[in-house]
Amino acid sequence: MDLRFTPEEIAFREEVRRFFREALPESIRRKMVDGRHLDKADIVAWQRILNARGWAVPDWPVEWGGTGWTPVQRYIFQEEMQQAPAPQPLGFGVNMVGPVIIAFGSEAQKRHYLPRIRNIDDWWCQGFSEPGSGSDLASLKTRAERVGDHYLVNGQKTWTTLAQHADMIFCLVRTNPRVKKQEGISFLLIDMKSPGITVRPIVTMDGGAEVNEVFFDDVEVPAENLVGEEGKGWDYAKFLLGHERTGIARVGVSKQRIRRLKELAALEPAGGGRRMIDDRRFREKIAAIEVELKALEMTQLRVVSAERQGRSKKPDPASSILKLKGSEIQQAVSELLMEVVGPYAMPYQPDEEGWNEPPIGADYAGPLAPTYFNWRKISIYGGSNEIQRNIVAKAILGL
Amino acid sequence: MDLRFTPEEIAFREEVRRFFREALPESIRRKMVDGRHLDKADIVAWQRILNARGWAVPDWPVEWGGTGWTPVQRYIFQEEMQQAPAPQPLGFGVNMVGPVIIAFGSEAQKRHYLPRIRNIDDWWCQGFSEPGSGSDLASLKTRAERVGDHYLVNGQKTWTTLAQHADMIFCLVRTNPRVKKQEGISFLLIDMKSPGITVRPIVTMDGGAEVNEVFFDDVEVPAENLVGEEGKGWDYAKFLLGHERTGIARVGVSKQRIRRLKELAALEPAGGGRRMIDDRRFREKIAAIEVELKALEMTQLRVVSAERQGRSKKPDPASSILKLKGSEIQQAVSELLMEVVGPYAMPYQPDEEGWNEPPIGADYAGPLAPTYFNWRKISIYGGSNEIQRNIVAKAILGL
Amino acid sequence: MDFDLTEEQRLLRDAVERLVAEEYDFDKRKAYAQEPAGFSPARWAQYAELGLLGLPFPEALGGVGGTPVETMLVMEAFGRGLVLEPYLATVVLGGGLLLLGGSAAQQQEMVPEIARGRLRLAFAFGERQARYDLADVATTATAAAGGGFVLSGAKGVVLHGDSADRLIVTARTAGGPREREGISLFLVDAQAAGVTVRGYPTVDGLRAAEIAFREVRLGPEALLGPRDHGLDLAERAIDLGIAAVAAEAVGAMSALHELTIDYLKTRKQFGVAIGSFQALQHRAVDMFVALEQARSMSYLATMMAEAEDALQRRRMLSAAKVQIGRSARFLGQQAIQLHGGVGMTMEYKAGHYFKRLAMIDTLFGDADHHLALVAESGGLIDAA
Amino acid sequence: MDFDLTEEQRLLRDAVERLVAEEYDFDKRKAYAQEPAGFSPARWAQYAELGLLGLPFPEALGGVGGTPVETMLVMEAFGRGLVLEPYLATVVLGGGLLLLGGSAAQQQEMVPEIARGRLRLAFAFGERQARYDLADVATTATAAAGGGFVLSGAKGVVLHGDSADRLIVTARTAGGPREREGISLFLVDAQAAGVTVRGYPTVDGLRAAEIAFREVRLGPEALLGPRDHGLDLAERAIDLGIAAVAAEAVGAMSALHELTIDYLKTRKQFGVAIGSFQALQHRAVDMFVALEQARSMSYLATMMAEAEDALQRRRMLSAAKVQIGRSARFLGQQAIQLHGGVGMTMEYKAGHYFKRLAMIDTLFGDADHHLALVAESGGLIDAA
Repeated sequence: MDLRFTPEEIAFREEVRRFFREALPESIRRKMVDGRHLDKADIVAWQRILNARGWAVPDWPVEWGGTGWTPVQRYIFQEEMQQAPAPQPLGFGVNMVGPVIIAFGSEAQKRHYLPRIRNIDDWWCQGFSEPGSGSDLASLKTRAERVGDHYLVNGQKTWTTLAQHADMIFCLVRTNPRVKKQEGISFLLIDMKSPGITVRPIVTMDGGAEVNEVFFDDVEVPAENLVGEEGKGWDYAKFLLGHERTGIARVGVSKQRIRRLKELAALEPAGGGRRMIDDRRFREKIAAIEVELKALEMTQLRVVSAERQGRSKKPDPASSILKLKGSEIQQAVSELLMEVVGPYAMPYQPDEEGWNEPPIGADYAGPLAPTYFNWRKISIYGGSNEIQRNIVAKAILGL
Repeated sequence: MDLRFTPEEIAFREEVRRFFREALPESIRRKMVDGRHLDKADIVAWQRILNARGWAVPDWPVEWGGTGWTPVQRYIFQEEMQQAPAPQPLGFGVNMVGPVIIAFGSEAQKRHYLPRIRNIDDWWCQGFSEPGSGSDLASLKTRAERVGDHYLVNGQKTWTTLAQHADMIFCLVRTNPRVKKQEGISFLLIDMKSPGITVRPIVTMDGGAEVNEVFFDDVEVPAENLVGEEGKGWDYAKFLLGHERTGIARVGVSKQRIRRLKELAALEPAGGGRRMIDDRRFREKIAAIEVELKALEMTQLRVVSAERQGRSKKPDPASSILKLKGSEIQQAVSELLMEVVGPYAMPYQPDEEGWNEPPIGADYAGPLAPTYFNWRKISIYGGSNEIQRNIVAKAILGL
Repeated sequence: MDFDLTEEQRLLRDAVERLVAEEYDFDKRKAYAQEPAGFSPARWAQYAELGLLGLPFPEALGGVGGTPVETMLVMEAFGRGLVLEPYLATVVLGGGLLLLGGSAAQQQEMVPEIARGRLRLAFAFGERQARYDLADVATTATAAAGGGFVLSGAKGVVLHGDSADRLIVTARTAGGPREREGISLFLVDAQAAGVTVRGYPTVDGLRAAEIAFREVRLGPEALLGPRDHGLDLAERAIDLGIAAVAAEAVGAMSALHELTIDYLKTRKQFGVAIGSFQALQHRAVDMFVALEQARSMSYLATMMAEAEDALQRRRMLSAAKVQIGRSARFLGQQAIQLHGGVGMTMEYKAGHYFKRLAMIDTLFGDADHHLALVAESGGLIDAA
Repeated sequence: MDFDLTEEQRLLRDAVERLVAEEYDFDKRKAYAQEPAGFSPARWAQYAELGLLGLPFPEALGGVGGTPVETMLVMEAFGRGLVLEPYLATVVLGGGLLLLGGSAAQQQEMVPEIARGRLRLAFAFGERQARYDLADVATTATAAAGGGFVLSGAKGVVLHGDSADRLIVTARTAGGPREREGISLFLVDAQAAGVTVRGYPTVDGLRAAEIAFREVRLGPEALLGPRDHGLDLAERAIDLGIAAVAAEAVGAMSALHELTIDYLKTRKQFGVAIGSFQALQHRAVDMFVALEQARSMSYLATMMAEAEDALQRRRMLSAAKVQIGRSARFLGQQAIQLHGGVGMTMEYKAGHYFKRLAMIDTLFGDADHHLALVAESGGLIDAA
């Protein structure tokens, strides 16, 4: 048992850190620090910088562009990327549909899609949730009927993140309504430019428009866009949902946000000539979160280490703990980031291109309350915290 | 809407307060303040003082010794008694079996038992819980078989508080095993000196012995000791459990314990020449509880007021809220009372007659940790907080 | 002791609730927010007709002589409707300051105008460096040659400051920068030379403003209340404001809780209503307890809002603000969580309640701020 | 980075777990507690035989050259067994102080005796007025004519102070009453003239003592570590102690959680196992998360226990103590709640875990104390 990084791991961290320092465009870094909206061009630009360095898809097999890193290296890479802070690569391609295509796709699919995902030539989005199926995903209703050499798709998806930018969507569709609900589902890749697709933005309470409804009205999808076998879509979805593990805790993100919080607390007046950082209660509130975060980081390293030992090939229910605690911590930090500016959390300052009014209060105040509102989603999406508790109760505690 | 007490109510409070100041023996008051064990003689003595004053059973009908007070007066009386602090009258007689006998008992039972309860000539205990039936009370197994002019009782009760002092026990027993479980239950009054009864103490983790197991081995109980009708015991039990309402929050007890906490915080060293009351964090922890307690007090007054308006004759599910929040607050205060003495929570100092070693640390430290341990029971007994939540979810929220 | 409403109070409550139900559904509210002032002048006129704008004022001043209980009933209903109009700024704070500290002339000039819906006020007490400290006043009013004052400084996050006809401004007339003594209140015309108002929407859809005063000349009659000793007056008005937003928060929480219970009963997953899951039931109960505790403290705040004993009044109002803040945060967060994705959307009312509740916490000082005040004042229960 | 145990460590862990399983069931523990010293001398001798008492010491001093990882493994198993013997007092604190600060002569005299089970130590650092402040030392050691010192004062809640052969005592040799500088450590024979030991059981069934020193004469060789600069040494030993009790707490929590899960699976109410109720399932999950967070911090504490960078070491150990305290309180309280009445009884093990966990929170400073230390040190993450 030796919880220190090896010299090789430390050297690797230095290399990664240096790369992020040098390669991350300052305009993107600034937006990340300020918690402002990134546009499509930012995310594409950064993904291509990573791809040029060969670091776009570290987790993939080497033959498809992966790096062959150890779990610890991957952990270091992710942690440093979050702390840079750099945008996460678009997960729908890199972490979701990519691994599914690698595991279950045809050779043609692999050759066509994988390089395009690496370089974000295709922007992917995810078509799983439907209005009637949230936690109960398998009850989905969008149907795909095989007609000759194509499928005819009808139905509706929702909560589709960044669909407004998307070139492709991977969907769970019902190809057989006559069997058990999990068994009639297939996994389809659909071109977003197909006739019959309509995207309607869902504005969230913070004023952002990052999620959408996607409607399918007699959309024709070539049969070759089926991944793997018809009726096996549910298995592929489970594979996909279990694929991402340790990143889910977003420890690096929380570290970076706490740094930011302390920076702001040193600036923000507390009344009476004092600063927020001088307030013992506020300092202790931060410290209490730091303690939980340090514990979570260690918990995450334990999962990474177990993975390195190859002891855990299938989805580790420990990732549910990372999700539970990770979301609580991120939300708690977002609360303090709103609290730190006191009354100046109230002014609404649009986070839009072209908005160039002088800031109200401090220039950093604008995104803080909206981010607090927006981050309530963290305990809802990707399997709500209630679902995570159900998983742990069953899979770990045997209840 | 006028939330102030009327001049008459204020005068009543003064009268009650004066009585408690003058009539409560100092030795008993001191034990209450210190959180030490009261012996049987203390409780009997105090009950008889109340009875002599005519205040032993305020809630009873006037013909049986009740005071005819308004709900507000009863609230004031209880609050002042808790804050004196004086012992609560033995609830098993006054608040439990007494009201059941008044409502459902025979004239002979009323004439015999009620005056004896008022004057605590009989010490009553409660035979409801059994080893296999905790939250699921109706599954009880102790059976009573009618044989001629008596019942033959066999079985076991548990968690029987202060059974070691008891002259009488009121029991739920199964008289008919062939009907629905709630319908085969009867309500029996049993003399604790009957042959075949064995009482075995259960020592609790704090070292106290206030609860017991009671075993019944072919105990003969005269048929006239049946209350009301055979098979109606479950209804009487529900009546009994819903009878006590506002007292359940124990607001007066928490007020008195917070006073004590502040007194100790002003005495206890915090290191560096300071006292615990100088510690901002500790003061704010107390203040946070005071806020919750003030809110609970107002909530309780709302229930009392509704009762006064006669709007709520049957058990009010609001009493579940009083129980939930009241237990949380009492337990939180007991935590701070343990924390305030820091390392001096550790020494075990027996709370026994005849123990006259000098105290370790301060003389008040001994009972603090044991009380914290013991008070975990408050969210368990009388319907656990989980059961209370079930009740509110169903009865108030309609879930 | 009596929690019952009088017949008149019941009628008032029913009338306001009906008004909110009829005129303040979700779509109408959205439309009102798009109007130039950020609220509905038509509704404002209706409030005047109904007597709501004169509620707390004596009949001699064109009011109806209500107590804080009447204000509570209105604010609770307004909380349910997420009402946008500047009732708090104009009637509760502005009107309250005039009643508590205004001269007879000031009262006679302005109070009837408020009641008629023809005068709107805003209370400009906050400053950038002050956070929630009312005594941290850097704005100055220096005595001008020939009487009157010259006002200079800046006020921030002034609730409905952009639609007010007149501003009531705290300024330092004596003393060091953060002393309790030396603060005075002034009535300032929003159109006066040297006054710059920058209005903006707040994240909960209401309006506020940053206001700068550059050597604004004020006559001697602009002084509101005692010279140099105005902080007590400001605090009394803030306490009225706390009682009012406590009731508003209870209204919002109560509506949000009902919305959540309805959702639990109707939303189906795995073939059953999600309200059948015990973990969610218990959460809903804990939310209900938080709501009832908040409601109790709203009553207490109402009862204490005009208490003469300043120490008692301040600590009870602070206690109420703590409870409101804590309950609102817990209930609001859980309501969003239990709704899942739909609770996150702009199209659904839950998120708007959530945002308003979050902003109520920052109004007049957040829960931590008021907890510190309670603790500093010795708490609510005296030591043995 | 590697969380795996070496083969030797695995063997050690298995051996200690087996010992605890075989020799430390509930009834045996009760019997040990009744022995005169409040623990079992037979078990102590067995620990010596197994090499546990020499675990952290170098082989040259009769030890086995273990690291904090080995201590962690032992303490975690001891936590599961609620072991009563003075391992923490003698081996971790006493032995730690000798290794960190003792002269070669002191080490050679005492360390092998500890390892053989023939010498027991206790660390007397606490005083009544100090609460958790290690620098608040009123006990004095004044230089005696002709060399040596005269020790006067009183120490409180000295863990296993009543069964120790020698005491290690912090005393002031210079400086004001609460200064960091001016503190020295002394080895004092428990039988020396002027030493009065009042032993007593603690509420968790272990033992401690109040110890008074009335003009106790000490030779110059009684000084342990540097004169006047002993506080760093005391803190390093306390940090070893924190790492040890963190592991002990994890062992106790882990056993208590298992006990609770078993209870949920077997206890039936309303015709089903209560573990089928979702609200209780989710509670059990939250307890599990608390346990795993605590386990992670126990690992961190172990890794940092001997770190040279005092600032880093202290704040990480404080952070670990905060997490352990918070997790233990939550998990302990919920375990009792989920057990219902049976959890309250002396006859059932859950309550004993609960009490031990509560007392571990007060050992070496409670969670609030250490949270303040973390915050004062600037927290765990540097500002941007």
